[in-house]
Amino acid sequence: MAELNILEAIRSAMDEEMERDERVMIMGEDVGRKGGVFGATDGLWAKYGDKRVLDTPLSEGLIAGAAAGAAIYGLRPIAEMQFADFVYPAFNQIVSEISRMRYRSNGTFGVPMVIRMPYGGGVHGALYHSQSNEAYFTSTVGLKIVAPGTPADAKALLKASIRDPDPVLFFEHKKTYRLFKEEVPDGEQVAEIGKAAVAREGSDLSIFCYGYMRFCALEAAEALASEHGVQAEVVDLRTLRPLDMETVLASVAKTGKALVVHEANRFGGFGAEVAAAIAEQGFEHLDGPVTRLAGPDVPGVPYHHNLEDWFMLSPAKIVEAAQTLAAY
Amino acid sequence: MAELNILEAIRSAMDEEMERDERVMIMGEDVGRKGGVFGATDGLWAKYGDKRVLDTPLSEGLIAGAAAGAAIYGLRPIAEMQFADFVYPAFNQIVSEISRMRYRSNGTFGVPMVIRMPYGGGVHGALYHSQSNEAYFTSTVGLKIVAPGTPADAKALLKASIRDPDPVLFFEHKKTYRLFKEEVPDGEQVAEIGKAAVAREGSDLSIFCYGYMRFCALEAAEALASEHGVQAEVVDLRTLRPLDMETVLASVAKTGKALVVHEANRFGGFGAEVAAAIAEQGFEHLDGPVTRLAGPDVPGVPYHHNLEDWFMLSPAKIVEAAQTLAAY
Amino acid sequence: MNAKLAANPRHRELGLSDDEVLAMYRQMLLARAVDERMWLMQRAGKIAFIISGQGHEGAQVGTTWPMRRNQDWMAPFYRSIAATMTFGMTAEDIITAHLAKADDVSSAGRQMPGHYGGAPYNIVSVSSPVGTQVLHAVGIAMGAWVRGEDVVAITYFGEGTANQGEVHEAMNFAGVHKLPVIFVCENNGYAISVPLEKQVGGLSVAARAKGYGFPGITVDGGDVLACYAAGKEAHERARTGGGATLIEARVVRLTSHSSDDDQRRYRDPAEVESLKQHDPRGLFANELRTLGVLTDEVDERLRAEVKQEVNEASKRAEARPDPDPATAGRFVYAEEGH
Amino acid sequence: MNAKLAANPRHRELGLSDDEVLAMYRQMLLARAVDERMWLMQRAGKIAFIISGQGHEGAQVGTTWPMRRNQDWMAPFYRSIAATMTFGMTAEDIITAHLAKADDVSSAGRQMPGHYGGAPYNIVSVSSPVGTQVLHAVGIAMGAWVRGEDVVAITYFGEGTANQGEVHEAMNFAGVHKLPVIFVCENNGYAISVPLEKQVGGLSVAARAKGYGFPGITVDGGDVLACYAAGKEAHERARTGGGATLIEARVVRLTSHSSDDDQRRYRDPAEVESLKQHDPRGLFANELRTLGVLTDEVDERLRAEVKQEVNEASKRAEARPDPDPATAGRFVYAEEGH
Ligand SMILES: Cc1ncc(C[n+]2csc(CCOP(=O)(O)OP(=O)(O)O)c2C)c(N)n1
Ligand SMILES: Cc1ncc(C[n+]2csc(CCOP(=O)(O)OP(=O)(O)O)c2C)c(N)n1
Ligand SMILES: [Mg+2]
Ligand SMILES: [Mg+2]
Repeated sequence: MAELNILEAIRSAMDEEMERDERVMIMGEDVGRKGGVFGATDGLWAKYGDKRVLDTPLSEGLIAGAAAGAAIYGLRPIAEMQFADFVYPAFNQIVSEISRMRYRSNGTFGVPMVIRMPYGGGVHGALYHSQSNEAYFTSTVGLKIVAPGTPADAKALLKASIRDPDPVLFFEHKKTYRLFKEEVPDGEQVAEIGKAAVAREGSDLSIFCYGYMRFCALEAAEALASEHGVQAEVVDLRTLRPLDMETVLASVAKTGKALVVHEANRFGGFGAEVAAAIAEQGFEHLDGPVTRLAGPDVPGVPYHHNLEDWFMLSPAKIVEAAQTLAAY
Repeated sequence: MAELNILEAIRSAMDEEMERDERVMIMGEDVGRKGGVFGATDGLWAKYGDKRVLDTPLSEGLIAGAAAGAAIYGLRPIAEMQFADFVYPAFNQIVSEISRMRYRSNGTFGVPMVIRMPYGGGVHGALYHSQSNEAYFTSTVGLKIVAPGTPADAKALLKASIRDPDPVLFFEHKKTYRLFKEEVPDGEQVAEIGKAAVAREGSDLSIFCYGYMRFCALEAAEALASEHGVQAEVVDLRTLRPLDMETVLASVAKTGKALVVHEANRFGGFGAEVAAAIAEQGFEHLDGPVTRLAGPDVPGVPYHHNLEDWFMLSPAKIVEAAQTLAAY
Repeated sequence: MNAKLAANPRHRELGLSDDEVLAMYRQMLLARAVDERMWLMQRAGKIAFIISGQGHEGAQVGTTWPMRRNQDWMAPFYRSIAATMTFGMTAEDIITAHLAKADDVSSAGRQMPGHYGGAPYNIVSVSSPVGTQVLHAVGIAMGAWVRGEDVVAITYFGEGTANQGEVHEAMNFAGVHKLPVIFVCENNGYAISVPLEKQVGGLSVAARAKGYGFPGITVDGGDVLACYAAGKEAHERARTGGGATLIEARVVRLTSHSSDDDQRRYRDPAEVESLKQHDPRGLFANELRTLGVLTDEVDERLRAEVKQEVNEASKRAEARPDPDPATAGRFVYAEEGH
Repeated sequence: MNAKLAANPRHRELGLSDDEVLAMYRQMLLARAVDERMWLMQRAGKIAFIISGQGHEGAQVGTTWPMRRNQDWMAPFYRSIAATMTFGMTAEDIITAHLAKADDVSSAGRQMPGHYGGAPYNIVSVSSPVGTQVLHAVGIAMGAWVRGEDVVAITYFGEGTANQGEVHEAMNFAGVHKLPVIFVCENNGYAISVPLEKQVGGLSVAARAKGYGFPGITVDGGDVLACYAAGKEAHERARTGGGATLIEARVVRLTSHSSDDDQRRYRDPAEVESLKQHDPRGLFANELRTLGVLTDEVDERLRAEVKQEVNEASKRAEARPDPDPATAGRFVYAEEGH
């Protein structure tokens, strides 16, 4: 057992998997000697060398496409996008190739690779270092999308992602990297992709969230309980695709009310799918409208802290939305 | 007045706008002498010359990015993606640049351009000539998304798109290009972007659709009325972003039941937003679950007609879903 | 020329026996015959769409010939009938794929005609967006380099495609690490209707290689042995740590872009007519005849063999079952035991 | 050298008067002073992040100098402090942008420091994903070409960025139509921590121009007048229908990549130390002193002027209002009357 924050948990997952399986390699911008701009690969270059921890040219299309080729060939690449905001040059490879290879070859070629992407706002990164762009990928069939919110989940889910026979996009919220530490079991802890977790039990309404919003929702739930007498259940989705509707619906059946929370823009965000699925499959349980709380519909998080604060969700904003829904 | 199909309506809109405004130009692959692979620009190269109807190299990133530069400079480019399936190399320009330019410059730079994209299946085009990938763009703040279903709408909305001060993605369903003709008024018919239309009145349930699905939904509505005594209202959304929630909610208020229909994959598709918005804002009107009927969650339309038929929606499938919902 | 050729035939200088050049010639005949059969089937309504390799066979057979089957890898494109067949695919594989039958090795009927691929042959499944396969080839070469394995990757694409950003990213990376990869650009002068001078600044794709730090050469795609020589040298270079090569083969597109296109809309009849003189099949036959390696008798025998092979392959392919819609939802993700 | 220089000074040969070279020198001093002030403000906690142009000023001032303000266009990058200032932005504009004030001309405080832009100056607003601006410059050049207008576009980017696919697509298109555009690659040998030899196959960005059919030249970015000469020639070429030019200026990055980076993690102390010898400001000062154009007295006056300008600009910038959150939802789309 070690006390790790999310960044350390991620590093340790990669280290253990590289140790375990020679086919695992890391590639990306500045992942080598520098150890990544957030330090996620710190020390791995020294340990595994120039080739298995490979500094690529500044070309995201290359990173994704060459990783795909290597995965087809038999390796298990972990590709890092320096920021999720910079994944778009790789979009063609991800949606045309990586997500479709297995289906189009009738299962004869697979692309077992992971793309790690630091995402999210609240870090003074403005429009291009703050994006929560998961919806572009959650709507892409053939990908699996993971977005952990705790160190233990980060480690166990990253290990599962590396071992998965299919491509996994692994979203790491930058604001959670060093947010808190927790005991993380050593060694063979591999989670199952596709399972949500009830992070806090409650009876009055269900809050569905992931990543940094898990942290905010839990804080909000404490405030709701202590200050407003509202018992919120907090469900951390953890995997966005495939979505664990069983856990989601069980929670809605229990509380009758669903609040879907994410930092990304509201219109067409991932929350739309969660809300629509609840509204359709959980209709009989609902005694209030499925409510979304999400980032405002502007093209990005603006920079100045006045503006950034305006954009970002917070425990206080969650409390407000939850109260309104609870009072419905 | 002329009897036009959708392809002719689109050509005529471009012709009239180029005639009216010297800043309007067309650029794309094979749009010049060949007149486009579907013939949408047929005759325009001969009329307006090599520069205003510009055959570009085979580089979609270039097409979008250079059009953006030209729009910033003061032109009004219409960029053609040969198939919507091939837009991904341009994704970075569209979502990082074109959609965000106005916001990030606080309104001092605009990108008045149109991207025309033939999309949709049922044309034996398989995984890469059949995509309905509108959800990648409807979730992108800063873009406007138009998807007409009739010749008159196609013409009036394309004219509006060309005149719009902001970037518009114009989705043309390939299967509708020559599907039917109708009288289309000549000259200055410019529609308002952002308005849905009730294509058929009904009282029992509302079908929300766009593009080719408008045609299928109307056929289904006839069958529902004549064979099953169900009066379906068909709402053609026409503009997907901004979405005309006023018209949508008015219809739901009337019928109490919403069926959202689109050809694209279900999970995270545009229908999720429509359904989630109805479920939230129309909750009090609903007397049945907001239901989605959409393409199956496979990574693309498969080729062999056995498989393609399995994938594609049809009037019969809409009738079935509508009956189930109506009986709720 | 005759005398010189006869005295010192090029193919022997290149280390090819008479039997081998005849085998190459036969491979070209076979690819062409399959290709022509596809057009017939398309016209007969059995195939919805066909995209042809006619005129490109010399470049393909020549450059693929030195590749080691079951060891090297290929990332082809939609005109790669001859290349994929040289690398192991059979006439029946190709025809089955075009008919989109349930046991088509490329995609089980899921992809359009022309989307080759075959796990048993180390041929990566190809998609439609042009140029994406170039990165896969580079990724395979990178994989081999990281693992220290003796593998060469070869990839094929057109000159229009050379202008895609991904191709640039791929070539640059190959240059940085001297990866064992061969880029073959089949320059047929057109990207659908858009001619070379509107596609390629500077008019030479091969010239770009210098900007990536590896050799780029231009060969006459009508000259099979020149293509073979270029491919062999590139393969040798890749295998021995010398890195990548870009081969630009100047070829002719003998057909319209595809069965959906009509090149008379944008190409001069005289230009189209003149292309036949550059047909690599005829040029190779002439050369081999001049050398006495190919005789009327041999040619007739080969043509008869090829015809029979295509007939039988077609018959067997047509008899195969169509895909079952109940399978259409499979293999979105890996399935247990697959 | 002194004698030769004095007899036939380079700048006069290039058509620059003594006053003009002093103005160029002053421009470099000013850009450097603003840049240094940004770092101070960053350390004082007034600015969250800074990305610097120190060491790049020679290349920027030299190549921008021939551009016509209010007629030509610029698509800069995050190190373009000197370039944007040479093209019209003031010290106050730059500092206001860094402080993210409500009336910052670039973005009204919406973008991070280093994201220059200014409609009044024909400077396109730049984003963070590297290389996207290169296509905008080409699009502007295309627009001018389509409309027959006398406009040249110039764009700036690093050598790591040169490996993005979009840059390739842009350059190829410029080559095809001989568009009036100038590509300036400021090659400082690093893309954050990744050195040139792991970025650029062949090690020369300029060499790529040949593959697009236009001239590519390498200049010493420490030599302002060489950069000016290259920019002037490129501008002349663009203006007169001769098409594009790629200028690769070999520069030094005198700072870490940004305030978030520490280059000691990946760069030798000796290497970092040696960079100062290539500081274009010092080199230019030396040259002008040798010529007698710059004296101690003039240098002191200029430095004093510049210092005062920066002081005053900072004061005014700091006094400006912060953005009002009530405005954060505006300008997603065009607003009436804007
Ligand atoms: C990304 C992308 N854009 C457009 C197309 C449509 N398309 C198919 S083939 C082709 C022309 C290809 O030209 P070239 O690369 O020269 O190859 P050729 O067909 O001439 O052999 C085009 C534009 C595509 N398949 N992919
Ligand atoms: C598409 C994209 N990927 C990654 C980054 C992160 N990043 C910012 S600057 C930089 C290095 C740029 O190097 P170079 O082009 O040489 O310019 P320099 O900073 O050295 O002047 C990187 C990787 C980015 N901004 N955009
Ligand atoms: Mg071609
Ligand atoms: Mg650099």
